[in-house]
Amino acid sequence: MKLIFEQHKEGRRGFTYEKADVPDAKPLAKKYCRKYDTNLSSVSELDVVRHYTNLSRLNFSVDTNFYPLGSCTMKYNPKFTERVASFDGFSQLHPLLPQLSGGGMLAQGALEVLYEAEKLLAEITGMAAFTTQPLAGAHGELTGAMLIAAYHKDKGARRKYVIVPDSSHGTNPASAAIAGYQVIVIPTGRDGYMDLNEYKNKLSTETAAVMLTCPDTLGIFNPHIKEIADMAHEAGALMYYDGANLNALLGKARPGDIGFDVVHINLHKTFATPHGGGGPGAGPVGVSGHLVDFLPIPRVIRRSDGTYALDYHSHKSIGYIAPFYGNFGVILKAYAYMLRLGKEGLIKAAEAAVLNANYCRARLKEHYDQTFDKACMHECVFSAARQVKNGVHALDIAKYLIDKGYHPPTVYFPMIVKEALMIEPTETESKETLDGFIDVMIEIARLAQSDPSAITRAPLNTPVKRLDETKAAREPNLRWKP
Amino acid sequence: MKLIFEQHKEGRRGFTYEKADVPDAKPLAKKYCRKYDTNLSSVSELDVVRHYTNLSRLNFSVDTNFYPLGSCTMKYNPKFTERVASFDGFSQLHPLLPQLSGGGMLAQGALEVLYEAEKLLAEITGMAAFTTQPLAGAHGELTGAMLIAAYHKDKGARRKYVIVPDSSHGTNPASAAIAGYQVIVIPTGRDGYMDLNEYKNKLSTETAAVMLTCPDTLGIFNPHIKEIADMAHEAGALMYYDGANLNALLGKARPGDIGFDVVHINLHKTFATPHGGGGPGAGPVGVSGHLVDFLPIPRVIRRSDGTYALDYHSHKSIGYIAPFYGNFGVILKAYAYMLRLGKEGLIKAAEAAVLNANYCRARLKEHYDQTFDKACMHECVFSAARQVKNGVHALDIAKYLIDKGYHPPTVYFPMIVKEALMIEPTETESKETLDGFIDVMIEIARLAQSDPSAITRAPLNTPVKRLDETKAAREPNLRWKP
Amino acid sequence: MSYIPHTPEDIKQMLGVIGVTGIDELFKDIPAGLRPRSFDIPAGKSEAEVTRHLCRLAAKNATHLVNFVGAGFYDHFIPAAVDAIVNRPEFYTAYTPYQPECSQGWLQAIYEYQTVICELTGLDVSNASLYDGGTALYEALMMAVRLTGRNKIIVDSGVNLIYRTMLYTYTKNLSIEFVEIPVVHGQSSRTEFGKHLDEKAAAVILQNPNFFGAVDDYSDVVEQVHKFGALAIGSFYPVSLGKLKSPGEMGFDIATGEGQSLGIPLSFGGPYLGFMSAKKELVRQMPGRIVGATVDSEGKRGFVLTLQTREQHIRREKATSNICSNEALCALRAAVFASLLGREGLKELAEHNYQKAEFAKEELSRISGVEVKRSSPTFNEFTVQLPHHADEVVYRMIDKGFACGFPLGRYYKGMDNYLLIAVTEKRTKEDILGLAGSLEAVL
Amino acid sequence: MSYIPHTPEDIKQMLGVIGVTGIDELFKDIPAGLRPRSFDIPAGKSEAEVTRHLCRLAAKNATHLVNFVGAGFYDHFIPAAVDAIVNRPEFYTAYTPYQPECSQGWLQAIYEYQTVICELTGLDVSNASLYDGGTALYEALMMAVRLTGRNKIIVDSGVNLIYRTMLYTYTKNLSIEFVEIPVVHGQSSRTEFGKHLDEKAAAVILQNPNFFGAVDDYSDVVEQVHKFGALAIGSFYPVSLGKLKSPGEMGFDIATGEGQSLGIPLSFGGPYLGFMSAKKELVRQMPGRIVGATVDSEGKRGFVLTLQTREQHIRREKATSNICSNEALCALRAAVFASLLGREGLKELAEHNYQKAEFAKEELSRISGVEVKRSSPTFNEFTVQLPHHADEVVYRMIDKGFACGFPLGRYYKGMDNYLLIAVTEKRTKEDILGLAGSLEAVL
Ligand SMILES: Cc1ncc(COP(=O)(O)O)c(C=O)c1O
Ligand SMILES: Cc1ncc(COP(=O)(O)O)c(C=O)c1O
Repeated sequence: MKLIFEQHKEGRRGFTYEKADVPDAKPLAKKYCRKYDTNLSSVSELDVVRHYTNLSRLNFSVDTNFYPLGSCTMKYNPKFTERVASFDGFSQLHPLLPQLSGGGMLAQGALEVLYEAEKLLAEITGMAAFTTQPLAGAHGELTGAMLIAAYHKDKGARRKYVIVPDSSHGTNPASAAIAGYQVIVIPTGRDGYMDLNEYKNKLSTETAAVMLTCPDTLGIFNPHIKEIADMAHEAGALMYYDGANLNALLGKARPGDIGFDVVHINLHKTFATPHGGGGPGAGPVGVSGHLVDFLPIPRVIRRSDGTYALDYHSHKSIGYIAPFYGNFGVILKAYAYMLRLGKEGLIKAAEAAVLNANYCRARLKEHYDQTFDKACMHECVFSAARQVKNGVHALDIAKYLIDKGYHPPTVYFPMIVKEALMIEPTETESKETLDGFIDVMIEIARLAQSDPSAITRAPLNTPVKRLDETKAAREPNLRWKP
Repeated sequence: MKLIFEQHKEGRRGFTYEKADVPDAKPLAKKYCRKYDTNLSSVSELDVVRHYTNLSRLNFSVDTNFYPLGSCTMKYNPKFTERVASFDGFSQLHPLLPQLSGGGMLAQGALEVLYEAEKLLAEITGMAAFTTQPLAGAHGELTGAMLIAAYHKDKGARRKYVIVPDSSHGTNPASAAIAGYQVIVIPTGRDGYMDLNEYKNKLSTETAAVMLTCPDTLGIFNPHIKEIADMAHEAGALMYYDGANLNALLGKARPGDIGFDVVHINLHKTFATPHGGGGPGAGPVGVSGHLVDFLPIPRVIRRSDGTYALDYHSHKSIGYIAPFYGNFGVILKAYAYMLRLGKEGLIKAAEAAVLNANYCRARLKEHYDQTFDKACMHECVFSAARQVKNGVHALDIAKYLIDKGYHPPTVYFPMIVKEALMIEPTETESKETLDGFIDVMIEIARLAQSDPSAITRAPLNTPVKRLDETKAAREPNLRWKP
Repeated sequence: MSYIPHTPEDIKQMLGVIGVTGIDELFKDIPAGLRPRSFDIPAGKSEAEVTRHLCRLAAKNATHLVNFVGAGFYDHFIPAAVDAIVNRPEFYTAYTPYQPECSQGWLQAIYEYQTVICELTGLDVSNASLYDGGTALYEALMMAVRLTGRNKIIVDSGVNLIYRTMLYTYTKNLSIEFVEIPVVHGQSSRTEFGKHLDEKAAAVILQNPNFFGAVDDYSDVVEQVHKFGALAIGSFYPVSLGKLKSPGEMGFDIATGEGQSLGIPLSFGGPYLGFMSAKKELVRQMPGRIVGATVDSEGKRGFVLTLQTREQHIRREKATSNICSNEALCALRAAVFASLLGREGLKELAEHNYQKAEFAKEELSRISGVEVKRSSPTFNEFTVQLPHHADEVVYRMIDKGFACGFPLGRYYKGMDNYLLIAVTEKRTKEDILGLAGSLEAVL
Repeated sequence: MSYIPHTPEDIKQMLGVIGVTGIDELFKDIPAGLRPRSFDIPAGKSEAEVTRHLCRLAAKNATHLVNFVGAGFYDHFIPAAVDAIVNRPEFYTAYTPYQPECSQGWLQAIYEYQTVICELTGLDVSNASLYDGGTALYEALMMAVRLTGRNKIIVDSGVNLIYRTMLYTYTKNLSIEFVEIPVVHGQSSRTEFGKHLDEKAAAVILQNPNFFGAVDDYSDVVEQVHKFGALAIGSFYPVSLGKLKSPGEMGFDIATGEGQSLGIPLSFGGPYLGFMSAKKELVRQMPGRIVGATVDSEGKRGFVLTLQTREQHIRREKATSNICSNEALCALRAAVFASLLGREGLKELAEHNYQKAEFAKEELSRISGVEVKRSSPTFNEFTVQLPHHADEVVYRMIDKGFACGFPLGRYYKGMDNYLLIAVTEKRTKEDILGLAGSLEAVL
């Protein structure tokens, strides 16, 4: 499709403002004004609407396609949460209102949402307190790493290392590193679990924290988890929980009970807020009692009279990590979702998610290699190693699935699995949908033997065929130019 | 695609109600209860959303395609009118509220919308007063016919006939007939205008009304219109104006000034309210002074103190033709549109609409036959007669256009044009869009000579190929059955 | 101008191609004498200004009242998914699906809607929608007149007065004779029917629940009607059909009604949805669009507008009706609403309405001076007799924040002290207790 | 449960295929000892109940105040078309476009967004978005540190205090030395800069307009910065760039800012949009996703995520940033907003903001006791000095229905009597006169 800029027509207008209803002011001195106008396109409202509406139709999405993208928990996003977030009382509220004298009482509804959402998340994870400020999962990780640093510093020790398993998500080591830590990577053992001996060897009084994902990124719940936590605590290190996979544990286990000290949650995964094609998400962080003082300010508190307020008095706080209270619109949707599902609903969600993943695993395991033949939790991870022998790579399988109207599983991650096919069906998909997807996966496995080119030539039904990524990186073309 | 009923799964739920919060009442006697449950499908919210979202993607629409469907004025529907109609203050208002004592003051905003919309329509058309009650164009026609009958009856004469030209839209004769009139059809002369002699011969003291569309359905403004009106009035007949084509005349001529006594307007055409895939529309009816007393009740009035109220006191009124005040949501959008465009905007709309139609006509006239070689107004009508010689019918042309992403022109109407291609581009489409469409139309004309089958084979890129309409009518299958 | 993309340059080029020197030339067919005598329209405003203005007007309409007014138009909860789907421009900015190959989404959706209506009413066929419940009833009447060749119509006065008035308005110039059957104790009187039913009758028209909220089983009446070769026509409240005996089960020939309760906002009176279903023998007399399933050239299932020879664009003055545009988008709302609820959801919805109304009856009957009429069972709406004029009570209750009901005196002589109260699933126990409390206070 | 489609029958069949007897078996890897000590969550509620509850909470937040509070977050009008487009589920229910063949809509939209940002800032390259204006500034700082190998950062105190605090928070454990340049008469002091600028400096961080609303031309400062081999980083208000000298024109190396003003609702603090653009030499140090144009196997233009070797999912601890999810949907809002306005609309918007703020200055300066600070030109926000503590004034003005501004004392010592007033295009003449009138009344 043409770019919106390629539809530019001099003199055409899409949106106009009423003539300013005030007398002309004396003009701003030239030196402060821009010399060159922008080259924003001049198009009509219809041009814009038709352009972006038709663009949208080139995307796969949860509302149009099954989307078993591993590690991303692409569950259905209930429509009513969108309606709720659009209420003027929420969407038009200025974040500084409660910071004005007398303004707090005019934002009680919004403050209650934040306070109650924090409470629910704390109970779901077994943590002492939460901050809703982190704006995404990775942002939560960084916040967590800073909380951990503040904790150790407060104890008078500046520990150097953060331990992560090699199966961890890229954001884990990255977050630890930019927080100022050196990262120690522990390999995954033959049994599919983090190598315990390696872990023991690397663990020391210089270890600030151990960052784990649980269930891990292979979809497996590590039975040694408590042991690992205890060892860390003995060494004076803290346990960090990457909550991206919390969906599997709702009501089944709580990071807090397991011994995690810091937790982040991806509301845009477990709590059904739409991912928005890349964001916005939200990555609230929960902590155990001994870290509460370090949480970012302001904190939302409930006064004895039942009103809500912002509290800035926390001299140990790490400070501001976001301008206000986090991605409020996202937190609001997650709050609505939690109220809607309630205790039973949340437990059922975990159960159905795990059921769906194991069903896929059971039906596909003869057809694809499993790195580790274990019952899985919310997702199952296969390898296309067998298919690769016939020249069919995970990426080829992905493209063939696209032709069939299914969004592919995650194929770039986890790195420790060669040719990974990471399938996370989520609980909102029906057996019928799973069967349709599985049947195509089996057909692919067969074709990989009988007629590999049928797979490697995919996709055929897409608006574009396979794209030249090397060219894109070698000769970066990152913007339209007039 | 599967029907939603074919996705039924016993025990699945899409929407649930909270358990009633009241004590159980004693059950309703069996004899009043239905014996057999419905077979409505049991599916999940995701099933429903994915189903209808994907269904929607099988449609062409203004927001996704150029839609030059003649006589339907498929102009762009500004998005802000949708936003406005969704305000709770309008969308959740019960129509009976102003009929409760004390309730009128709680619906002042809605009553003002109706009152002001009527006033604007009256000024735009040059009529004395309007009713917003008619729920579509044809409904306006019927209302008009009933007003005409009431008028003549009041004069003590029950006239028998309504005159319509053979180029008129099917709803015109149909509306006259069901209102109790016999329909006299006047042929179109060689010059493309209603045959004046025939008209004179048929016009009599038994003629209740003459129903005309202006510009007519060939997109032509009849220069004899005043003459026709004068003759009708001399015969004591009333002039009815079918306003479906008003878009061409905004600020250029007013039915009232021309001598029309009754007018209906299609808000879903000229006033940019979306057509909704078939409806809802709105067909407000305007009348000249001597017919005001017959308008349906209630009428919205403005009191001297500036407040608005409903007036039921009109003993001559024909009565109720709709339960309340018409399709309020549609009227509201049209009102917003009129306020937005204002005087200049409305005039420019007519000018650009006529400019676009004549541009299409000019670029296409060597390639397609014109029934009448005249400058057109808002739409231009061609005939595929020339292409038919090579076996390419208007319908084939339509299907080929679909393959190219263009909604076809109207091909079933007007009946007096064999193999009609009725093109109404509307003012909101750009020259670039018209050129794209015209180029395909020219390509078609060429292919019709060089390679007719390339056209007759179409469509190829559609979810279904040509459908068997005979089978549909011979063996009606009008509903899914369990 | 935001919605007109023409630049001066475009206009110049286009005029050149057309071969005229100015836009005015394109309007030369309009004689000078016919130019507007006046065109006094205010200047255009920006989107922001118009939005602000209409936001102010919206704020002048009450949204705070707890609503117990029904009288044929009900305040039900609309699932967010319904709005999300009808807001797809691929649905709402399309025209009537004349070209099936680029309209399969719409055609299938209407086919599904027709199925939903048939399932609710227990009848064989449905059309693609009519304007509203009143015009649907009128169209049914016309069908009966055409089918029987008779012109006497017997109408129960339990039918909504608005609809009865519409019937009279539409038929004023046709020689149709109406007989109105008085309602006795809020119920349609079988004996009165007996008196008037004869072989001159084209149809009998009933409503269930009737305007007073009374639920009836009209099987006996329908049987009589058929004896005389007339048609039984009814107007029904779709939500009630999740619980009440269906028109089909009672033997009705044609079932019509207002579909607003199926996911359509009250929106101050429209757009709404007229539905109609009938026995299959009557299909060729039905008004309006009808979608049918068929196959394409490759044998694949597809949908088309069918039986069009009934319609105005083909039959013109001989058409079964003049309807062209209908209420498709509202029909889509109904289809989506019904699909979301499904069989069980619809039953739950009906049951909740029944339960809450019964609870309200209990609470209100406790108030001295208030008499709840119990002569017949009801669904979610019922009649109460008050010690004074209902208008006054309604007036006082508005101050308390309640739209407490519809004063029957507006429609029925001698019922000035009667109030019609509707209780939908949206009303909470708290709402109902509030109603009772405030009512007690104002009496 | 509405969102879980599993019927008992489904579950039975699936467990059979898996080869277990019950769902609990699937959780057997979780040791008994690790089961929840408590899971005290209230029971679920229906959609209607939750909607009602949140509707009540929404009503507890003021929407009636006429808003003159800005302080970095502005109340601009959002065209309805923007909402219509971001509400397309094909946009908002998709994930990051990892698979380009089924994500071209998103990828092209982001490519267009990147172009919009480059056009606004006058710089060469942009990424696909960052969380917000503050984190964008922090990421820019980190780029400078990496690029220069230096660790001294000079920050003008005209930069929003929230952002400065965020910078300090994020870098607390990195050995970075900050120097804050005091603001003199609401303007950044060139002499102070001179004192601190040296070859140890990694970057200078400025904001335009600064927090007091003062508009500046930093070309001279940037020139100095470059002399010392440091980077010039700025935080900018995108709407102001329709009128003010662009970062590119002033020579900045990296321009960041909060994109909320580009069609994104205030929504109590988020989701917002962090934008970043830079000179092309810096692209490989940029954080976050970047979309690039390329061709497919048939030579057709297409779009992909590119230069991913910068990112965490490839480089892990060596990545330029840890960001993964960003604010794509808000970036789409910005792209659609900018496309609707176009070059002329953006200029109009900026001009209206300037004009209305100037008018407000005039009106307010008429009030005795109110002193409008005029030491430097402003865009749409300015500082006034009041006779008493601004908090009191703000408090009293709320009763009059105005959020009259932001009390500078909250962020700056010794400025208790100062108020920061923002006037956007949304404020009418009437609003502004109302502000002046009420202010006069409460003083
Ligand atoms: C295991 C894991 N951790 C962390 C993240 C980062 O979360 P976000 O994208 O919200 O920053 C992800 C996202 O895919 C993830 O899968
Ligand atoms: C010329 C003409 N008259 C009348 C009508 C009927 O209008 P409606 O479909 O709103 O009933 C139409 C609709 O296409 C029309 O084109």
